Amino acid sequence: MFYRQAGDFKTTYRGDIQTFPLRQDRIAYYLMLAFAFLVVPFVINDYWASAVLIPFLILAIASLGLNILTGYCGLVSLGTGGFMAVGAYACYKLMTAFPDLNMMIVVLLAGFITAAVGLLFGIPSLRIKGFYLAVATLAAQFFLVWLFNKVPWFYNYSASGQINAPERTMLGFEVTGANAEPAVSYLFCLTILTVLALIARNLTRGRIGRSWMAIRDMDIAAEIIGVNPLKTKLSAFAVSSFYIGVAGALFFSVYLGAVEVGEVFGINQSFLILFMIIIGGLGSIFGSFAGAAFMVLMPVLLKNIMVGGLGWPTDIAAHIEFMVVGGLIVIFLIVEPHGLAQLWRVAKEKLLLWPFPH
Amino acid sequence: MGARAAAQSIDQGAELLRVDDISLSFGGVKALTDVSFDVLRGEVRAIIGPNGAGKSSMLNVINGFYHPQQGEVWFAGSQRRNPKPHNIAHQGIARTFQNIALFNGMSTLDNIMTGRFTHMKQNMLMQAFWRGPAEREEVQNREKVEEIIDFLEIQAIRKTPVGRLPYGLQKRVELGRALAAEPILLLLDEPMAGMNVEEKEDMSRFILDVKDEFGTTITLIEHDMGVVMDISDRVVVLDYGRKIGDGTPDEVRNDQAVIDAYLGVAHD
Amino acid sequence: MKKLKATLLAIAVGGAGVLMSAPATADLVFPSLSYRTGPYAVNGIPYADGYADYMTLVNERDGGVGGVKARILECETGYNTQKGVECYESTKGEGALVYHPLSTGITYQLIPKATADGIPIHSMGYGRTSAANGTVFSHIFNYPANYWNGASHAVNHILSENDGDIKGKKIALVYHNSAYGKEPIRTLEELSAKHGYDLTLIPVDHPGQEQKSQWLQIRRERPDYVVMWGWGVMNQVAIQEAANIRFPMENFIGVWWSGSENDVIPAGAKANGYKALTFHQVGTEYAVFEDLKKYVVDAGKAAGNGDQVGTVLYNRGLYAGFLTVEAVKKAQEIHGTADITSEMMRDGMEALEITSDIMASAGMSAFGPEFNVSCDNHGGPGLGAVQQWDANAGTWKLISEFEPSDMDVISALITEDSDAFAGENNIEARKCG
Amino acid sequence: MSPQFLYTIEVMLNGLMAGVMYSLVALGFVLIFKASGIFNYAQGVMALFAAMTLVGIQNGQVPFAHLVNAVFGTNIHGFGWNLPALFAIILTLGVMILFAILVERLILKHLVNQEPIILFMATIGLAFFMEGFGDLMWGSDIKVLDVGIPSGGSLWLEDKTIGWAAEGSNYYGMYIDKLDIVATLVALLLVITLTLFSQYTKTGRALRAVADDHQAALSVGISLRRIWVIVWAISGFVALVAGIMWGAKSGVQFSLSLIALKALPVLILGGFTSIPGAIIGGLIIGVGEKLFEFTIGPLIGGATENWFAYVLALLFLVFRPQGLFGEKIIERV
Repeated sequence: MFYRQAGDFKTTYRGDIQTFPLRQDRIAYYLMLAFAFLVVPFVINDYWASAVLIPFLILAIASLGLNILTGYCGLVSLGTGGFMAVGAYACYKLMTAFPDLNMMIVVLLAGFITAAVGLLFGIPSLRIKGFYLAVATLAAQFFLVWLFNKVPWFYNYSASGQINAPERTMLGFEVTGANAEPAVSYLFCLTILTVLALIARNLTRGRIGRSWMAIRDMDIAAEIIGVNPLKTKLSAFAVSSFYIGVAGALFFSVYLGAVEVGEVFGINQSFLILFMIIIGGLGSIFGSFAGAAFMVLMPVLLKNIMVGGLGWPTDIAAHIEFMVVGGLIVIFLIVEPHGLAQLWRVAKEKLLLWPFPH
Repeated sequence: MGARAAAQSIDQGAELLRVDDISLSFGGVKALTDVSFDVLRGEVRAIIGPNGAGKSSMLNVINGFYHPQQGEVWFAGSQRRNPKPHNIAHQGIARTFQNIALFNGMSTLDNIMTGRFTHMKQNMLMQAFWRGPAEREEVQNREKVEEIIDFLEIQAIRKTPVGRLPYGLQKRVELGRALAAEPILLLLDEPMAGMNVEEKEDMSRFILDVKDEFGTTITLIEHDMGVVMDISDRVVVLDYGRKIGDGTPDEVRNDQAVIDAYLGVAHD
Repeated sequence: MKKLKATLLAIAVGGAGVLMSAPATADLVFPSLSYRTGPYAVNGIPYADGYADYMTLVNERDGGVGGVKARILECETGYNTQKGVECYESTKGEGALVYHPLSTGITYQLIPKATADGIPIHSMGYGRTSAANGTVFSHIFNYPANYWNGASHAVNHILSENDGDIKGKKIALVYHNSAYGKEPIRTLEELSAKHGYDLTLIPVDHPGQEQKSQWLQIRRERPDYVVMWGWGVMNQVAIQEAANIRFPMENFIGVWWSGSENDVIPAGAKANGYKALTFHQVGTEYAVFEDLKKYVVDAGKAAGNGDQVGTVLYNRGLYAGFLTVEAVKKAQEIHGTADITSEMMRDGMEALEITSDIMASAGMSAFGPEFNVSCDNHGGPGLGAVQQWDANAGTWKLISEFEPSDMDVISALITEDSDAFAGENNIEARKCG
Repeated sequence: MSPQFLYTIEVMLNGLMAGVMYSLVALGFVLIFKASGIFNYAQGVMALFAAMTLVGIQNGQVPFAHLVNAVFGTNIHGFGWNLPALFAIILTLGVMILFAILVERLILKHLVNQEPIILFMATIGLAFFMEGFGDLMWGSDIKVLDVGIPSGGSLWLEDKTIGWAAEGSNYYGMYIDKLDIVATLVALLLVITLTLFSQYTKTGRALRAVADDHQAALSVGISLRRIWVIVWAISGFVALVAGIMWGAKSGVQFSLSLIALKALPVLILGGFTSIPGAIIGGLIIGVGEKLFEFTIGPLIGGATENWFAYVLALLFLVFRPQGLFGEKIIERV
């Protein structure tokens, strides 16, 4: 009744292809953007910024990246953790080699380096498909982690092999290191995420996005209409790795501050990001956000309820947390196999018709 | 000069495509043996023959899925050397499939927009910015696609995911996707298989309209003899991978070899 | 855009969570970043139980420390660094006095954060070794012993068994291929130059369930001694494999994280004689255990299942609790207030003195070495001992006194590494004394 | 014979044995994938759960003791019995069958005809659930698994081979772990049983029919749901065997679930659908990674086994995308 399509006619194709064709959606979008940029930084406390929102923003970038590869181009990858590690180590090397470099540039360069590595590991995708490819990307995962652990140059020959993010600034504000204001770090990540999300949206709605989806849906037919499979798959690998590399760089420098590669960027990280996009919705920008939010917030929420609220022992709470998250994944799949994004779409369609269902 | 431009400059009625002595086999099984024929610009050329005669294999050779062990393919006056299917698309050859090969995850509109792939040039950077050239290109191509949607009378299903469409409409969307490429040569693999009479009539009308309105050269495989004889200018007949007849529908209909090998055998 | 819808949702949902957490009261707050789940739960449980039980004991028996009750804030990390950050951020606001991060990875992350927040960290027998340099790491403590001490203890033990001459002996280091496992390498290399033994490095990748290649290599090269820096399932498999190739167990020495009951029990009788380093006593022959039984276990207030009392890692948690409480007492004494802050706690830790009298009065006579902490030395003297497994009795036994390590070698390494850290992070070394 | 040569043989033999251990895990994957096209991520957790259940039953642990104690303030721990191994194994099998039925009822039934990725995801959810459930049920402490499998190096073999090397070359004889020999025999027995089962029983034939062609099998009246229960139960049994073998080595603890990672390269190498593939893939991976670690490993810093298996499998795939014995992927136009 309040959410209406009526009277919102499109007179140009330009109007029809915009991201939010409905005016109400558009207004809501701008309001939220304003809220995130102008209100949230001034009201959140350290806990919310450092422990919940920053990881959410960064993992949303990573899941956007993986969604481009897996959701849009149909190539299942389990090497996300390894590629995030590439971003993190590239970031570390750049930070220590060029201490005066603007942090934004460092992060973007780390992304490009990861994109190059991603291209390399994307080559076998031309021949290997489906789960075989998924398992094959594990080769990248394990090899990269091993490499960063083994070659001392990557961690500047430090005694233990850990890498630590030194303090770096952006426009005079510290964004990394212990003295960075969480709100500033939050804004830094939010800015990057917003820009990258817009770019992801732009790439996926145009020629390149359609060529990715064509390869995903039916590679033979895609070829027949002129899509070069190798170039298309590699471009998906490169773009996806760029996002994941940026996420890795931020994960290390802004969020954690110190990283041990095997622990932080291990296979668990790869699976976590994959869970995010599947739960959120494959081939959906919104799904990437929803999935990241679900996987970051759900455990925190459950923990707060069970330990903070009900006062249960932490181990029982942790076990039940596993069971609930696992159970929810299954239930979601049964209710809506196409993820939270589809659930959201259906809800909106219903709302459009409400209260007159026919 | 690219192959597409070369093909474009060929006169109506002149030779657009020629296959010479094509032989193709899969691990000892011969699919095609010494097949030769030509396709003239602007005509509807049909390939007929019983099941397993090698018709689809012939189309696959033309658009580069299979590379024949022997023989030459000439397109727009130059010989092709084992190109990839996506190169062929850029030369101006489009096709549809016997079993529908649509992009099931996308809407009708997106499927047909994807068909415009060879006509869109903006690079990734421009796409990422969107505003400006990329958006302009998108809108221009959208206009073309809307023309095709109007032409095929599928306005109502524009935003429907193709997976949900009935069979007949899916066939039509697939034709739309092929047309969106503005092909010079259009290959249709059994465009009317599985359709009822009404749908077949619609499809025949579309094929003839394509030929007349866009001047597209069409090569099609079809089982329904009536349709083939009605809409095609010339017919090639294959049997067991060999060419056994070639000519106008009337010539073929009266060719004794064709009658023996084919018309007397299958009626589907 | 859509993200923000999610964010909004997050805030709404999370708001509910925050409302539910308990309000802060005037307590001594000790967060316990435990891991009772995940691949290392086996080791995390006894440690967390020991730490919590000691605090419960202090509350029940003594009415708290200086009249103020201790409160344990347990937060489950699952040995996962991300959850570690979440735990730190969610507990630091409650007046946390000191963190035991219980994982080298989490320690590394918390070092800059906690320093900036003015909360001390006590990484007891793990974490960043060079944090022993108090002039650079003002808020980080790793007394009574660190990994480099441990490496030296192992070599010293080997020296003592060979009358001080190990020239030409072969020592193999089997290590978890991670930051933790790589810690002793530098020290062992320096010591090898000094004592003339051959060092072979044998990494084992996480998790370490398959170690055939490594032990075949050891069997072939027949090192005189094997030193192990293992963790989790790697320990159990290594000890099993060592027994299988009939490597003499008494020449097999693990670090203190490779020396719990969990590590030796799966190998059964074959593990008899296996040695491990330690910096505290084993067993339950101490007065404190009677109190624990009376005030905690029998009162039904034990943490976890209450079935871990007296195991090696339980004792370590207990010892950590003891050292923490003593530091609180010191801080209360220095600042003349019972209700201390984290900065006061830091002062207390820096001035900590553990004497035999203090240990005796806590019912833990000679449970650990005597030592002092100072402004420039946050690592203590680095005393350690060797314990040995008796498979028949099913108990560990100390076979040496708490002995010093080769501080000449180690001090130089600590200075070098902490200076590098200070340089990378623009830290001005404090002046002490 | 030079010791170097003997060492190489020894490494290869041990690699073969390690490979068998990988195959044991991979078998469970293959069975489920073959019959239902599901890539069962939970296979590793199933092995852990089975082993935990076995030990729990054998030692008379009370399930959910910790939870019950925490909620009701009781202090119960064990029934105080000690069951014979065989009896406990049979009871555990019963639990795994129950588990299979529940999986079918609660999950698979509702996900019929979904895409493989969805089913894969469901098994991930299942794995999460079981991780929490298993720990809650049996506790997360380390458990000693003792069903009487011998372990330790074979002295007999050492004595026999010690003389093979040249005099004075410091050779100690060849080393093979008895546990590995048992594992090999068990694996052999398992494969033979599975083969006989699928060849000569009605259910087995139905299984094969389903694997070949779902639709056709359905049309001749084979109940897919029953097949799923059976195949998950068999996989549960295989998981139990794998859990016993690996658990005997390292004790039963959470890390046992990570053995799944060792099985994945075996799967790609052998093909997802082939039982002989799982065995031979395991052997190749076992020998390959051990030889690589033995020869190249020392040059590049060691600990190469984790990634080498995957890189080997990857290289292999580039030349044969469907794995060693996998069904050929036919692309039709």
